[in-house]
Amino acid sequence: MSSQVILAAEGVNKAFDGFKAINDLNFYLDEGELRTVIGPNGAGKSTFLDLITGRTRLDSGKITFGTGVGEEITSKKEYEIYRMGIGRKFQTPSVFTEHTVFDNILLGLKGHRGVFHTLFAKLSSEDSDRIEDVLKIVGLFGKRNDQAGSLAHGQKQWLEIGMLLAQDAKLLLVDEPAAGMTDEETHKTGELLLSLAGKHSIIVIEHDMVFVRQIAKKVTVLHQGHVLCEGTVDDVQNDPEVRSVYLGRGKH
Amino acid sequence: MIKTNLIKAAATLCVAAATLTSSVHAADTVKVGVLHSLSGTMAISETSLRDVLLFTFDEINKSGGVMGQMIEPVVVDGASNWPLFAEKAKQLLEVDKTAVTFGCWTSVSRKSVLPVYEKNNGLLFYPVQYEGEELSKNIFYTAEAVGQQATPAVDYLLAEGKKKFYLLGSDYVYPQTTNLVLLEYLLSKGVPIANIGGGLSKDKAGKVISAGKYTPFGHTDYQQIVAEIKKFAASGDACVVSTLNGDTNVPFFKEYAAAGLTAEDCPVVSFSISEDEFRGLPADQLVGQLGCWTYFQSIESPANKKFIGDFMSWLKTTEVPGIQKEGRVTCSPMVLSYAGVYLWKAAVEEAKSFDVDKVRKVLESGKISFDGPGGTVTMQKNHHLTKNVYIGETTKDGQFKILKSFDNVYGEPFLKGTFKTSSPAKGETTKKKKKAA
Amino acid sequence: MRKPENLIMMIGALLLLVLLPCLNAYGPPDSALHVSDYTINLWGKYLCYGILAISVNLLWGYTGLLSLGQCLFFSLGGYALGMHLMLKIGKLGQYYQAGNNPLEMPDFMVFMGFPELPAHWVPFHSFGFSVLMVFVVPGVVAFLFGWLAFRSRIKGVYFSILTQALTYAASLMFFQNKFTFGGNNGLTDFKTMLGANLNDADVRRYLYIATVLLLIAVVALVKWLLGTKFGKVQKAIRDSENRVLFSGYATTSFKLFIFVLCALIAGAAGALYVPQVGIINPSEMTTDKSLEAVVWVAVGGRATLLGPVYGAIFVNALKSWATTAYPDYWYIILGGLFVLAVLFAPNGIAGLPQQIKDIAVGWKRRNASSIEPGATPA
Amino acid sequence: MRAAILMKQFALALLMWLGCQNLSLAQGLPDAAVRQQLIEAVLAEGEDQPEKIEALAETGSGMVAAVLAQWRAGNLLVDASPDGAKVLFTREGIDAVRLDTGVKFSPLAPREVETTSKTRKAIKNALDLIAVASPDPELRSAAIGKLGMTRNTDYLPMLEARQVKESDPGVRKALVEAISVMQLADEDDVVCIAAVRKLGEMRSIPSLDLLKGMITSEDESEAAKAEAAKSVALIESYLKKVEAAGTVFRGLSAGSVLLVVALGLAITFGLMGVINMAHGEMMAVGAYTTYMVQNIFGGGLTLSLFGFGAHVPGMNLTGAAYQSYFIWAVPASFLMAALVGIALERGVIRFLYKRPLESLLATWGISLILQQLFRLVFGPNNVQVSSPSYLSGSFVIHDVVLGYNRVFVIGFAIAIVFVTWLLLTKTSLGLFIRAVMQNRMMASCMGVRTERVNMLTFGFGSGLAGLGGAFLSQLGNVGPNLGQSYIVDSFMTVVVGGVGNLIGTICSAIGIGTVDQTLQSVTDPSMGKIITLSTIILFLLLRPGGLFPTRTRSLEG
Repeated sequence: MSSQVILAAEGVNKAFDGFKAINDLNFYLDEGELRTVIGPNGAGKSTFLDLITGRTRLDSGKITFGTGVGEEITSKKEYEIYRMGIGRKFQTPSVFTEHTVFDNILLGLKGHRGVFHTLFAKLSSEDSDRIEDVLKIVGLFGKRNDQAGSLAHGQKQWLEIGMLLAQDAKLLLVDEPAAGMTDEETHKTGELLLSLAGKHSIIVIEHDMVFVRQIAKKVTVLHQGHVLCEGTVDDVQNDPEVRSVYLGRGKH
Repeated sequence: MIKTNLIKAAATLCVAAATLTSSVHAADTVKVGVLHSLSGTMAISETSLRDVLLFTFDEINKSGGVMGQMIEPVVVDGASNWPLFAEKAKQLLEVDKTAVTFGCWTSVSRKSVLPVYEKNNGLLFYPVQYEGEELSKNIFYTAEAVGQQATPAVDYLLAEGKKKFYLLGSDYVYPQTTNLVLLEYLLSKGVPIANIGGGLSKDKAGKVISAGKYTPFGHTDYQQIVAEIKKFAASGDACVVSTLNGDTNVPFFKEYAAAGLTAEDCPVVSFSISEDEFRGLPADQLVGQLGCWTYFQSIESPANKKFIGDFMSWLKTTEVPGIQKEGRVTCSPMVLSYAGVYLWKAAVEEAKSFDVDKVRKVLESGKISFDGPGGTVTMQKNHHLTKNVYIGETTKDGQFKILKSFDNVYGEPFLKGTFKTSSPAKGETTKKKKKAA
Repeated sequence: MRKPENLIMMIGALLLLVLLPCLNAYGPPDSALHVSDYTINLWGKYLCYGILAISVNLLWGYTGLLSLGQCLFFSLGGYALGMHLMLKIGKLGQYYQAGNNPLEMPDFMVFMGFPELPAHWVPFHSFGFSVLMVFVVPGVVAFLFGWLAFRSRIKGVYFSILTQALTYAASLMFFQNKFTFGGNNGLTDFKTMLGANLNDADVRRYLYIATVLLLIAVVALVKWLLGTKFGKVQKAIRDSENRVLFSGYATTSFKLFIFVLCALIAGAAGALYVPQVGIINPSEMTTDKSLEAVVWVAVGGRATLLGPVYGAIFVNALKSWATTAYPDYWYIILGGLFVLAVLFAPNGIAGLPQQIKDIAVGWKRRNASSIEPGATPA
Repeated sequence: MRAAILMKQFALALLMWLGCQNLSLAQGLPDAAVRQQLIEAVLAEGEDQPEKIEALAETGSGMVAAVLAQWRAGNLLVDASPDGAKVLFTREGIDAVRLDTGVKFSPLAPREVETTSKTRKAIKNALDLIAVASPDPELRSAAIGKLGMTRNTDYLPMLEARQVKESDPGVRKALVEAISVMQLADEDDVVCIAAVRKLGEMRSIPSLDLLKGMITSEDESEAAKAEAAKSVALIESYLKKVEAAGTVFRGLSAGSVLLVVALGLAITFGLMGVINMAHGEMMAVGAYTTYMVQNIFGGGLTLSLFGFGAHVPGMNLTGAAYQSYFIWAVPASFLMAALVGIALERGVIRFLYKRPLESLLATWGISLILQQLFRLVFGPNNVQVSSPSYLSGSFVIHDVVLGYNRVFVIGFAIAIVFVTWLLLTKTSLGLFIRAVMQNRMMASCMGVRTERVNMLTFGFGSGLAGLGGAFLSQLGNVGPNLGQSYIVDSFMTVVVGGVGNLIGTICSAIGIGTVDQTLQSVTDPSMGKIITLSTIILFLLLRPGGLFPTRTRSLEG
């Protein structure tokens, strides 16, 4: 147990109507690490993210966040968890389609989020600069005044990642960023994620093994809500158990 | 279909506009307002009144009009919406400048237009039984007051030997007020309070503020209440006094009949079921139940025969759109609307003017009366009518057979508090007997 | 798009605030320029509905919360002021004049047999207190209901169904005589407000002007609100509440704030409505009335600043006309209008110019596939 | 109608009995004096007519009973003979039989002999007196009970004489009750107290008022008062049990009504997610279809379609054939409502599957249009739908009244739930429905024609609403506003049960029905309704998923 662990899930269980989606899951993530999680459909990957972000409440076990002792997050509300520095990109791109790209980033921007604060908040030049920086990172600066709904699928994914960056999240949870992207877009996304690792801790959930190869240093395989094995891509791919439950059935 | 409707609507607009311009030229007409709900929930009752009013105007126009002027009706729809009633009343008085209005059914619609008539010094004739407790100088109430329905009905039931009275009504002002008057009246007739069913609620000081059982509008489940009545009536000589409003009568009577209660064991006297409402009720389940109005279609008089005949043939020939021609009947609110028009006509001709103040003065003289289908009605100084009251029992064909009539009953809007409780008659429950030594 | 809207607003405001009342007060009675008291009164009513529609739109159009209970708040505001007006009838009441009402209670209390003025009525003798209650009562009800509802994550149609049930329950309650608000007859026959005779043409004109001022204030408030970051969050909640939640905003507080604000706006509209219409009763808080207010918004154009006002005026003017000219078809017209608006004109009257433009553009690109009904983004 | 059935049974029983005694009218054994007395009583117009009628009972003649029963049923007619005299006669099938001579003849201008409630009361008393000797034990008990409640001690010797030879236990009970009631007024305190005790032991509900009166009466001895108090306590505790049982039954029946009206909604809203505000109008379609079928079986009806009258001819059926109309009306209602539902789905709803809030609004618009169409076509008034004889009347078990219609609606609710369950689980359509509802995309990829399934599902839901309407026509109004009275309740039922869960809908319907009926019996109906509704709102605010929340990941988003 390294003192650099930023996210620790211990003995986590979650069942839906008797179906054990997460089964005695133990998972540790180091600060600044980029971890890829793979697993067949129904392995509990998205549920795991739901548990971390407070979208679903776990049945038992605990999840702590933060270096050092770590703060328990199991009973916190979504926005409280978010404010601790955990940001999430959803599987299907979820941006504010009726807002401009700029406003999307603005809404994600780190800062006070109370009702009355938002009523009287003024956009400072610092904020503007920060937003523009983020837009440049995700490559959407040229589209800053467009409606987010008019963006291409890949661009929406980047915008969503941009929103997480604007928030200055310590931990980024990225659910299938490459889904529906062209090869070129996928590659660009991979580079973006790699460039973010180190400054941020990142968990990526992915199916696309080409993409996984591109980004992954350490891979965790989930199966039936449980960690099947952890290691490098090659380690994992050579693991007979993994082959039988996952790769053996053909990917995706 | 929607399209054709819109075209139709547009076409009517044109026609309406055309009539409007043509009416400007006709100087020898007098505008008369008709203010009833022709759409929405109250249309069920009020459209009949619009029909009878239009018939009356035609009849008067055919015989030369009012003081030689033809009546030009301005029909507006209150759409069962009370603020809209006020708006339409303003339109009639301020824009169309009608000489008189015939209209309203519910008390709340009347309450809604009352300030409008008072402000503009207009004239409104109101034809539907109501709770009283109101007297505006601008409204003439041809309607039955509580003393022209509820108390005669109770007199009849007492004479029939009924000893227990179950009060049942819809939860609004008219039934509540009527039942409070009835409670006082029954107590004044020596009926012990234990024999009045439906429940009493009292305020902190112990004063009765509500008597009887009440159900909300549109109530559909009368099982519990009928079970209670069955229990109440088990010892015999009981009856039900019902002020349920139109829609809720069907579920009530269906339940009543299903529970095996009959008019012979425990009759129901209803104040809101006229021949018109009867059309929607299961007649075979109502046979023998009682009604009390100041007019029944079954009245055997030449005036009534003529009225019914003329109205029915008018219905067949009229070209006014939206008038139902089949299966029509006449009923008390219709005849009171009809009588209202003639009373107004008589007053105008007596005053020789359409001026509201002059007409009112004549009407208040107590000399204006009209021999109508329901007998002679006379306008009193207090804006209500003296008229005959009839008790009838329902028959299979949706009519009432008249059992008793009370002639020339005075219309008094302020009845509450006028009856004094008398001590219950003794020896009713157990017969006197000698004690065995 | 911005510029013409501002211009329309300026012109509209001038027209309503200055021209109409001036023509009413100074127009020669028989000329075409004269605006009758009836018209002023009618427009006062329409504009109150317009304000109500804005509150519906702020919730539905901008936040995605379809409340079918807006008329409840409208009525509560109306009742609060109505109670004051009832007490001000005082010696003009028929029972007082007949000598049966020494306590100067509202007439309905006398004939319903109330021994004395109920305690909760007493403070309404004060105009200030009543005006306070116009805001406090709807605000508190909205706060309690909203707090419970949003806390439990009730949204979408569930929110609509629950607000519908809430109004229904409230109207049943107000229907009861023992609830002390006049039963189904409600409160009516008001005489004076602040000493002025409510039937007076001048007073009606002032009430009308007050309504226009409130309308302008509300429009300005909404316009300002939409420009703030709050407005952006609000619209974001409509489009993707989850994303907002996972962006660290406590959406519950935002929704609660907007729900209460809309209740306050509706309450204020109701309070101005009552003295102009002269009656408030429980049928004003039925579900149908709330749904009708939603029709105004749908027809006028949801998520547009002025659309709800256009809609309220248009539908009510249509109602005033149709119930005279073609009463039998009024409900069919209203229902049909609604279906058509939902299916073919999701942006309503306010969106029509843009929609026509789009269709014209689409016409030019004839090879492009035809526009599917209702395909415009919701 | 219970009274009508009783009357028919009564007449029938009498005729049978008369047949045995060879006294049938058709055979016309002349009994001139009795006939004359009868005619006098019928034609009497003064105040003494009731007395004359009751005196007829003393003749003990079976013919009198038969004629009186005919009179009461409206089958005694009068004809003016050419010489101006009134000729009374009864109908025997198609024949007219003169009352004075007992021979057949052809009347010229027949007219019903009128009755007032007073005469009918007298007829009934006379019949009751005669019926004490009736062969049908049920009629005997009823008649005896009524004589008892007249408290006219003149009947006492006759009843006591009857008690000696009576063997039927039910009738014996009625006799004891009637005699005891009469004995309450006995001069001898011992007899009186015994009677009081007897009534208490019998848990006699009708005598409750009398016994209560005794407790406060000044004319009773202390012993009698004490005994009366004891009996009153006994009867009242029994009454409480009867009421509790009644409330349970009524709750069950009210719940079944809710279930019948909400089940269709549970399909369209629960499974498809379509908020159909016109659901109530679908019920009205069913109810109006029932009305049309009834009139087609009867005398036909005239519909007005936009100012044009359209006459639908009737089959002029009577009797059992006419009564069977309801059996045909049920499937017709289902089909008609299903057709309207399918039209609605094709015309409007299919464009709005992704916009549930807007489907709510559009269907509300539709509901307004439909309501007004009902007004235009069938008139603004409610229309008459009569209850067939097999749906009117009631069972009485230990003083708890179980109406046929109520029992039927419970049975019906069970039946349609069963059919729905079968359809959803055992047919391929059901499989498709469940597939489409769970994952539209996937189902469509797998070759399910989702459009068609949507259409059929919505049609089925609407058809169920139509069935509900057919049944409501037996319980309440059939009119343009019919749907409005049920729409909030049915939505509440579905939401409380948990959307998408049929078992939940069933539980919530029964639960709400029972709570509502219980509250109605403790407070009044208005308050009951308000409390029920507020409780539901609060429940849903605290537990938005309802009784059986659907816990799937897709719905938690």
